[in-house]
Amino acid sequence: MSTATTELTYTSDEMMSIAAARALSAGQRCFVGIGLPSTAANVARRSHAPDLVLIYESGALGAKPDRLPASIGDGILAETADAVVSVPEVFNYWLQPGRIDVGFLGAAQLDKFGNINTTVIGDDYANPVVRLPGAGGAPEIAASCHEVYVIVRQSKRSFVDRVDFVTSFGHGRGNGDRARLGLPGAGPTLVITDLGVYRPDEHTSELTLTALHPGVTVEQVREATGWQLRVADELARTPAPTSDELAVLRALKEAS
Amino acid sequence: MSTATTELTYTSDEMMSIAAARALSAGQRCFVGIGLPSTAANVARRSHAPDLVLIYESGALGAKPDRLPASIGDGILAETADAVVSVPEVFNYWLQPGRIDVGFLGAAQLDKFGNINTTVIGDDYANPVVRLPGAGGAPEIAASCHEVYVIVRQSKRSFVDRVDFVTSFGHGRGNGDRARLGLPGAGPTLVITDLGVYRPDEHTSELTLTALHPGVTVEQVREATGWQLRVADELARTPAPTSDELAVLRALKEAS
Amino acid sequence: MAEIVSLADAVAELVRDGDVVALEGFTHLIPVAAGHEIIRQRRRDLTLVRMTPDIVYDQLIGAGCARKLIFSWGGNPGVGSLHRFRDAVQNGWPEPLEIEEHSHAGMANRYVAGASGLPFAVLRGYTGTDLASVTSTIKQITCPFTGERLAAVPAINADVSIIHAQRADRAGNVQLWGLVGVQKEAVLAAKRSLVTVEEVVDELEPVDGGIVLPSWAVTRVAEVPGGAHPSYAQGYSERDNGYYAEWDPISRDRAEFEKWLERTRTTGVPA
Amino acid sequence: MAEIVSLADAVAELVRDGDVVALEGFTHLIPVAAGHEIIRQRRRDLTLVRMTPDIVYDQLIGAGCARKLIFSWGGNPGVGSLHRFRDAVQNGWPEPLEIEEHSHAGMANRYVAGASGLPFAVLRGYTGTDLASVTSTIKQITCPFTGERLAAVPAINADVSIIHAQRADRAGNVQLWGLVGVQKEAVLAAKRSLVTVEEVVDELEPVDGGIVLPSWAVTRVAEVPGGAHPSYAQGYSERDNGYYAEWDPISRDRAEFEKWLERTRTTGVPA
Repeated sequence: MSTATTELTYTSDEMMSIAAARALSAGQRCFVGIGLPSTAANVARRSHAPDLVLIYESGALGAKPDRLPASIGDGILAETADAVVSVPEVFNYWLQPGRIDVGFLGAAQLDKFGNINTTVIGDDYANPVVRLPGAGGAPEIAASCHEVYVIVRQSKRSFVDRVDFVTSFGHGRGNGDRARLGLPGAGPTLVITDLGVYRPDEHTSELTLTALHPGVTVEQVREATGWQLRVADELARTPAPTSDELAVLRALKEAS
Repeated sequence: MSTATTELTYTSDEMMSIAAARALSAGQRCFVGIGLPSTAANVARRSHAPDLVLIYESGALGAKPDRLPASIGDGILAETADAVVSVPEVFNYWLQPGRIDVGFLGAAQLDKFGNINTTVIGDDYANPVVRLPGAGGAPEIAASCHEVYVIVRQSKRSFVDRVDFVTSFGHGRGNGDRARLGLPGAGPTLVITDLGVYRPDEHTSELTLTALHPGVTVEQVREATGWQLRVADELARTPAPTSDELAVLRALKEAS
Repeated sequence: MAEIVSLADAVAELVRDGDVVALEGFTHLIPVAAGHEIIRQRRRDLTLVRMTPDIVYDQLIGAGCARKLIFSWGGNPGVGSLHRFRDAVQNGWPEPLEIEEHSHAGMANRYVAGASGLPFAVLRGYTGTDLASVTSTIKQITCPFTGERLAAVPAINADVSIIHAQRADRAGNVQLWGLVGVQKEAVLAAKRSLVTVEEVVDELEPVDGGIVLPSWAVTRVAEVPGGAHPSYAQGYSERDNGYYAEWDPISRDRAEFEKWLERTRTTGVPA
Repeated sequence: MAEIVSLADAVAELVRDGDVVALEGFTHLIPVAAGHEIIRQRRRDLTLVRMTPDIVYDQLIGAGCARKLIFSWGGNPGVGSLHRFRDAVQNGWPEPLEIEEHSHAGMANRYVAGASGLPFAVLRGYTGTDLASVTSTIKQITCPFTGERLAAVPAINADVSIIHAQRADRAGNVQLWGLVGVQKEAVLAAKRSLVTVEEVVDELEPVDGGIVLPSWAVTRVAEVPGGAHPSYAQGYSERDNGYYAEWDPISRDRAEFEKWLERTRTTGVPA
């Protein structure tokens, strides 16, 4: 799908990546998965947040790749990092104690309370309809980072009322579930899709549409959401990608 | 004290170090403390056991110093080691799982069951007669190495019936105490002093004199022992240091 | 001391039917050639352990070498799913695959416990997730000082761990650098170990960020240049991204896969 | 991000009366100059933590800065005893010193737990020794999988940890090499941290066996050439063995020590 503005043509994936990049602030420490999160984080680092600290679970602290890494173990991560540590160390010394500001996660299913499923589709774990890759670093990223940003392509299949399997805990069933479990971080505070932006309601923790990307309607969003979606009173409109942002994103992709 | 043989003059400390060096075999992995153990291990490595693997608790695995290190943190250990690791790693990954053949320890007090005290002299821990340095790595070296060799200058003060404080567990009160506690290593299998050599009795684990150094009498040994000493039926005589052994030992000391 | 032998001899000697086998390498330095040799030698009933089972585990599973998989993330990095893995889990083809599933933090700590000679490790993990309800090797433990409840996971002590490294010297000391993942822990945790290396050299010159596994901590070393292909070996070879993409259609189709398997078994040269 | 300040400012800001303070450096890279600055600023009631309290802790104790010592080995390496430490323990001079005594393995794991954000660590330790009977921070814990009993020790999370390193860059990233001891863990475990360095450089060139502490994991950096004297800084300075020997007669005699203390306090230059 591509959307035309007055001047620029860009895809909804590009809008999503750029919206996610904008959410990152200068100086933040960001724990990044490969794929959409890595793309967004690297766009941010190469535009408005040059001192963003990228941490990859493969052990690269402060990686500064000049192209998108092909995998979590891409050599460019080690070569450009401030420090390279073992995998046990990255989880135990750096993630677990709460040293990371933002955990950037993807999802196969995301539910209305920000819980993430990357394990199985279907109700029976032993006989899944679809076997997904599994947890990776996500459960502890979701638990320990100060905040979690989720980036996911939105559809009724991915945006569900309740995930089939809680791989990574978001807000549980809402209303203080995280605090009850003693989880240190704030959990998913921001969800960015190819259609819009969502934040948990401050009282119920239910994900609420807070911004629409250019050209997207609330109707379209509702059709791509598997629950009765709440919409913020003041619904914002995401500014379209600037030519600078698109240039950075496309240069990164081309270099890869 | 110095002892004359037909040709060579050497001190009882030199005899002790050389006797201890001889106890180490080629290819063994040896966890070495600074002082007498380090001297003995380095003499062994530079004479009959060139592939002896020296491990220092400061994190040097396979150190090959060409002089005696001045401290456990001497730079020559890191510079000549096969691998340098952190202090937590040396204890957790290398010592604790039982990868080390011989733990070489000193002692302020050693008792008739090979228990070691390096903590306090006197019965009241809170108000000690003499405050000693403390445990260091010894308790876990004594627990986890396959065998423990103790090297100590012998006197009624150091060779006692029962240590004032068990810093490092030897054979407890004997008779299977180690097995009862689930300790993996065999504990002290050899004690070398400036007077002779001791081994635990195979039934009672009580230290028994098995060899006298040149010129030393059983009488002298009894006078320097704080318990009713048992003497092996076949009491050996330690061969005097050879000129080669003395040359290696003195070259190491001079280089330091 | 690690003896230097051929890959075929090392696998024949160290990997036995029914063993718990860990091939580690976190996207970098994956011991793929050793995995193919296990396929060629037709090992069976293996419990395969790996944080990130990817193509080589897809191949081992498809070839029927495994009865169980212990893992934390299984996928074709940058491409998508592992279809042989999926087929085994969803359809029991070529045979059923039992799975024991953790998070990366849990798996990493299981290796740390194994390397440390401890029966278990403690972490802040799994809280609120469904993993603890489907995985019996996730339990809780109480801090004896604060009363806080934490997760506990048992040590992994594989019968044999296999890794790929850049270099060894003739005495069998192993050197690796770059992203070193959990390889040291995997080797130290195992009863036996095999390290395939890009080359055997006279002397291990120090390398930035390099670590050395002393010869006496390794069982066997085999010189296998390119033994990590299609993953990469920093300083020696690049990642073959095309291979990962090309694996997808092979893996999706049982017949295509069986052709691959036949080729791999007969030629002795990994496709 | 670590701010680069003077040693006096860093100590004034970071070290407060009553704090738990860890100065680490396992015989190598001991932050002695920082210890002397604590003496000059007349801090009181500190709980001093260190695996191997040696001369600088003897000095801090003799100067009356400490009310408690948490440690595993206290001596003058290669020389003998710490007489100010002994005088405090045996005679309460200049004031009583409470002690909390562990083994190296226990202390190292307490820092590891602290750095890992865990309340405790598990180890095979202390079995059969009298340490567990005199130290309340040694407890037992049962493995939830095997039923085995092991030792547990609580995390150390100092108010401030101080280490000495070879270099920092202008952004405050810290680099150290050689025997790196438990310094990374001590810094990561602490609420605040100070790293004194031999020099501040434009760029941290990689060094064999070097580790880097990112600026964002450190509170303050101070450039203090020779700040580890009389211990050594690999690549910069040798160990001053004479100082260790000369300390013995000073430490043995209260009057001699007080002269040393007066000199240290007034000149601003460590004797």
